[in-house]
Amino acid sequence: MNFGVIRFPGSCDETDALLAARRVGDARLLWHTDRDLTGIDAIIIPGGFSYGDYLRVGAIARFSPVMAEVERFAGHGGLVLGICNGFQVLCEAGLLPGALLPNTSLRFTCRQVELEVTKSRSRWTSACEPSELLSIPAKHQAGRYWAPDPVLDEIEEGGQVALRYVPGNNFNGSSRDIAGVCNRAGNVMGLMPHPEHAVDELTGSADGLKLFESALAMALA
Amino acid sequence: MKVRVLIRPKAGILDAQGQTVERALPALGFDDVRNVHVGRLVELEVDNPARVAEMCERLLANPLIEDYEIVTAAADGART
Amino acid sequence: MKVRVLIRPKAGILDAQGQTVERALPALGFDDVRNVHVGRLVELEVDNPARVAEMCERLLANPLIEDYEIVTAAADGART
Amino acid sequence: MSATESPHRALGLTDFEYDLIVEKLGRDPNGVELAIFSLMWSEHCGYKHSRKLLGQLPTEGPRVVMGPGENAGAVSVGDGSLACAFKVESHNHPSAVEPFQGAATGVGGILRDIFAIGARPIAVLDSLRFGELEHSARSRYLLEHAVAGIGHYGNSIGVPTVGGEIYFEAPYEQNCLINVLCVGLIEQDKLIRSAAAGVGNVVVLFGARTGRDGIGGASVLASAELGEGDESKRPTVQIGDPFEENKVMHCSLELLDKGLLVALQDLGAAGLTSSASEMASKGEVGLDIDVRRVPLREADMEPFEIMISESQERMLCVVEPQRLDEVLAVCERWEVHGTAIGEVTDTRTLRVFDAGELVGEMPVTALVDDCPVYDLEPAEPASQMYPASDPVIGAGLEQGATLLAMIGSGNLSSRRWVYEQYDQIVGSRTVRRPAQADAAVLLLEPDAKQSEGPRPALAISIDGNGRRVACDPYRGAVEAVLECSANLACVGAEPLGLTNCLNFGNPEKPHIAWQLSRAVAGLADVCRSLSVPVVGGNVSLYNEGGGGPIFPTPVVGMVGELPDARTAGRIGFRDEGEVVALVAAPSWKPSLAGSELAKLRGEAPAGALPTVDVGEIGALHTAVRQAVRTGSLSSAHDVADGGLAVALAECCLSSGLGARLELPTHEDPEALLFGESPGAFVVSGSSRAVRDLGEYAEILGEVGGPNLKLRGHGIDLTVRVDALELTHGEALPSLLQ
Ligand SMILES: Nc1ncnc2c1ncn2[C@@H]1O[C@H](COP(=O)(O)OP(=O)(O)O)[C@@H](O)[C@H]1O
Ligand SMILES: [Mg+2]
Repeated sequence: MNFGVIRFPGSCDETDALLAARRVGDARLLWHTDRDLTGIDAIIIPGGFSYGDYLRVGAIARFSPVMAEVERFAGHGGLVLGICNGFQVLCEAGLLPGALLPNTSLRFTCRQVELEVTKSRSRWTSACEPSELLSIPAKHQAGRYWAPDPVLDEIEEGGQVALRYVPGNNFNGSSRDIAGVCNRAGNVMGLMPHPEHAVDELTGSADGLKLFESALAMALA
Repeated sequence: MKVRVLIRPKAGILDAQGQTVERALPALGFDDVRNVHVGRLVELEVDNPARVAEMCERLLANPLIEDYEIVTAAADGART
Repeated sequence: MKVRVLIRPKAGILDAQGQTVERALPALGFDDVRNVHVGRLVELEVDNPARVAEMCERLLANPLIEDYEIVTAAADGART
Repeated sequence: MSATESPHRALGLTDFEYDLIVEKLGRDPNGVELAIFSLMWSEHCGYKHSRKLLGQLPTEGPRVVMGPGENAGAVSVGDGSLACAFKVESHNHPSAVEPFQGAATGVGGILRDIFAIGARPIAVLDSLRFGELEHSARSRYLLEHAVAGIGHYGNSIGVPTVGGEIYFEAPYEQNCLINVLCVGLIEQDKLIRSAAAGVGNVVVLFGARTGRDGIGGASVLASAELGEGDESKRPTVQIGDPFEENKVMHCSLELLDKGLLVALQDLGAAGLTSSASEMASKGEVGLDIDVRRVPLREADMEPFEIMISESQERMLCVVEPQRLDEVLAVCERWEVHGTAIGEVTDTRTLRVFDAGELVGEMPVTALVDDCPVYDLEPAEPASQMYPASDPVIGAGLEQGATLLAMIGSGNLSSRRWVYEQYDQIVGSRTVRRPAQADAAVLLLEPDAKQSEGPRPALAISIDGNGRRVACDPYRGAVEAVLECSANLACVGAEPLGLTNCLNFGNPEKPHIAWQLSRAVAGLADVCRSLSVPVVGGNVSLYNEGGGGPIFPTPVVGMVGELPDARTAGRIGFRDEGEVVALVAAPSWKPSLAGSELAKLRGEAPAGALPTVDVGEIGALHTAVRQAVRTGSLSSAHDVADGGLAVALAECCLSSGLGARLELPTHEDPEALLFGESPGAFVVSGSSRAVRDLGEYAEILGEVGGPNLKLRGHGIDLTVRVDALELTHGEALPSLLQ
């Protein structure tokens, strides 16, 4: 299977995402001006500070040419994963519900967090057991997931909450401990923690591989 | 024409920045301050100010979480 | 009394945010926009607005690199 | 400018230096030239008071690929095809004025030094000094903002901050220290130098636009028309834009990768002036620069302002004319300004033009080589230079309570509040994060697909305890190097090279000159004995506030390598029941002079530091390193600040496990517990693994239980590990409340 990892000016974790994806398949970088997604089975929008995170996280990147293609791709059921800044971009683009606000501490925080996999529609966690715990690092300054209460009710009931912080791990103040959400179809998912930084025990944990393996299973299915 | 856009967190959303400022002020001896909110100020020059609202909707603000207000230079308030 | 503080990078000081926004707008079809600056907006309620300047100097703004302007609600401009 | 002061004095040049400039030029310099000379002949660029001393440092060794002189030094690593570039630099004075931007631009500056030689930055470490948090709101402010600034820049550019150190001491109250070390990797055959070459080649400036950043003092040269009211037009604070730097870095690396550049140089202190002069000097050529071609942030800048502006995120390169279009296309792809601003000449002069009109012409040798170099006039001070601090620990306090008080003090408390604000993992190389081991450990090859065989790695440590250098500049500097070497041994790494930043007061004062020359002598001697070459560094002098000079603070950064990161050591104990041993050099003689405990008891930094046998300690480091590499030890940690009791407590803290230990008999139990001296480690593992360390190792007891329990002659200390955790963990956040 072929992953495409988008690089915007200001992306930081694109190479890490590329290496992680290559653990399960082929992967190549896509440039923010690319309009050709031919041959790509899954798209990763990586972490970082696209356009410096200036104005508002993810706000400027969502208008880049490649994002128009990503919207089309997602609309046809293509697999899209937004990690950290990528999650912010997907929310700004309206592909995922909600928004990401500054951490309540207002500080950038880098910490290994425990996540619980929720039973959801997300294709990106399909290889995980329900209630499985994952240890994955998170690092961000604006990761407080927020949506109006009715929307939160709706996504909870609709199986769109894919990951939650285990109690004590929600350092950013996210509503209802939500760490990752998917769209109604389950093909588009965003999360604040970084699964691409958890693919090797040597660097801390290999739990994040599960997400990439889920994508592989979906692509093969 | 010079235009200012004032963007602030929507009511009901925890404004962590505003709260932090509100908590910090009494320590400096300013104890009569309430309802602090921190938002963004965007200033720009534009030929056709009628389009600024559209800029706000599409880029400058995120309507889910932010309110905005457009102030044109002419109508600008007094300065202290 | 409601007070607004508008804080922006001092003239001559690099405004990376403003530059980035200015570069992003034409791609959305807003090509007549110039001199974009991004700053902060602080809104607060205070009994004694005379002390707001001191708050700005000490906490709200960084006088080394930012200018601030205090707008009291009464004198506030018209809204479009 | 006051009426009585001539412009050259206002710019920091002495009359003697001014006369020398007139002699070199054969005429009076004009304003542009004076501005340029004043910067090139400043302490920062000219190393007027340190150049002679630095000559003592050993700079050669089989692994040195690039020694001091280039933007960063480099040593060969791995199978020999790769080089590791690294350098530490200070940003003390800007940070004292504006800590967030000062620290941020400090990170930006050192990153540019690394990619200026073509290396991809892979890690940042920072060494910080502030006044005492308890007493000083200013120190709390500086700490919070400096840490935020470092995080802001490093996090946003995508380079992990993997380690560092912080000390709080009163002499840094007015003059904080912000030193940042960056490490990069490059294939050796791709290293690029900064020497301009090829008459007729084009000089290209790329990156951010130029504004009035950092012009400050030189504004005395502004034309008279600029009246008083225009002061605001002279901003002096440099603002960092990590987003721009991210693009500039990728752009530089792509230009190099495509082989499009003849030479590359970053713009740092003194901006275009020093970059152009250095490039011309190294290449033994001349350069013509037209300032009107420089993209400006403000239209009305004068030629001298453009030449000396310290606007961040800019690079200068030399390009063959036929490659210019390709170079500019790469710049455009990365959305950075790229502009041809001049060319290489055979004149050996730096000529500055303003839209074609010649506005300055100076021989390059005069700018770079003829800067006068001064002899120091060192004199050992007759009396104690630094006052005692306020006592916070009473001498009669029971041992367990003393340990808790120490571990909750500014210098020994947990740095978690700090390092959690840094991205420690981007790049997928970080095998040991802060607080897990004594040195950061980074994979040479991050591709986890290769997880079958050994995973070669780099280890990096940064250290420098100014209080001990204040007690004895020679031995204190020796200790800084030994501490780094010990830290590397703890993860199993062998030192390859060293970088340092010499933070001192005013060298024109005899006692500061004495501190500086003794410290450099110490560095030189210990590096020679350990065969660790110095491949780069930085000097920051005149660090004095109203309260006098800072502690003399040589900050040492050391890079080592280990064959397999899978066996990299950790600080924390691993399993209950394993044995704990003290591994010490026969000459290890811990004493309280200049120690943390002495400071906390309100003693002035004075007294004799232990003499050390560097050869013996070097052998000890080798033994520990080898033992760690076999993977048979469960933990290894050096005994450093706070002494043996604190080191043992740190092993507990890092694991949550207690230990029951019987300490050897010592004539002074307190010195054994809390005394400091290089030459000791605490390790744990199977009794077999520990016994393999031979004569150095003395088994103290075993891991287990909820307490750290120490017994022995005159020793009776029991502290709950959870109490240690609470005190250690909460100290810094609560000092900042
Ligand atoms: N300024 C800093 N930046 C990043 N990490 C830091 C900083 N200061 C301390 N640390 C990390 O915190 C941990 C504990 O610091 P410290 O107690 O100073 O260690 P040591 O005693 O080995 O010098 C180390 O892993 C160190 O790298
Ligand atoms: Mg150490």
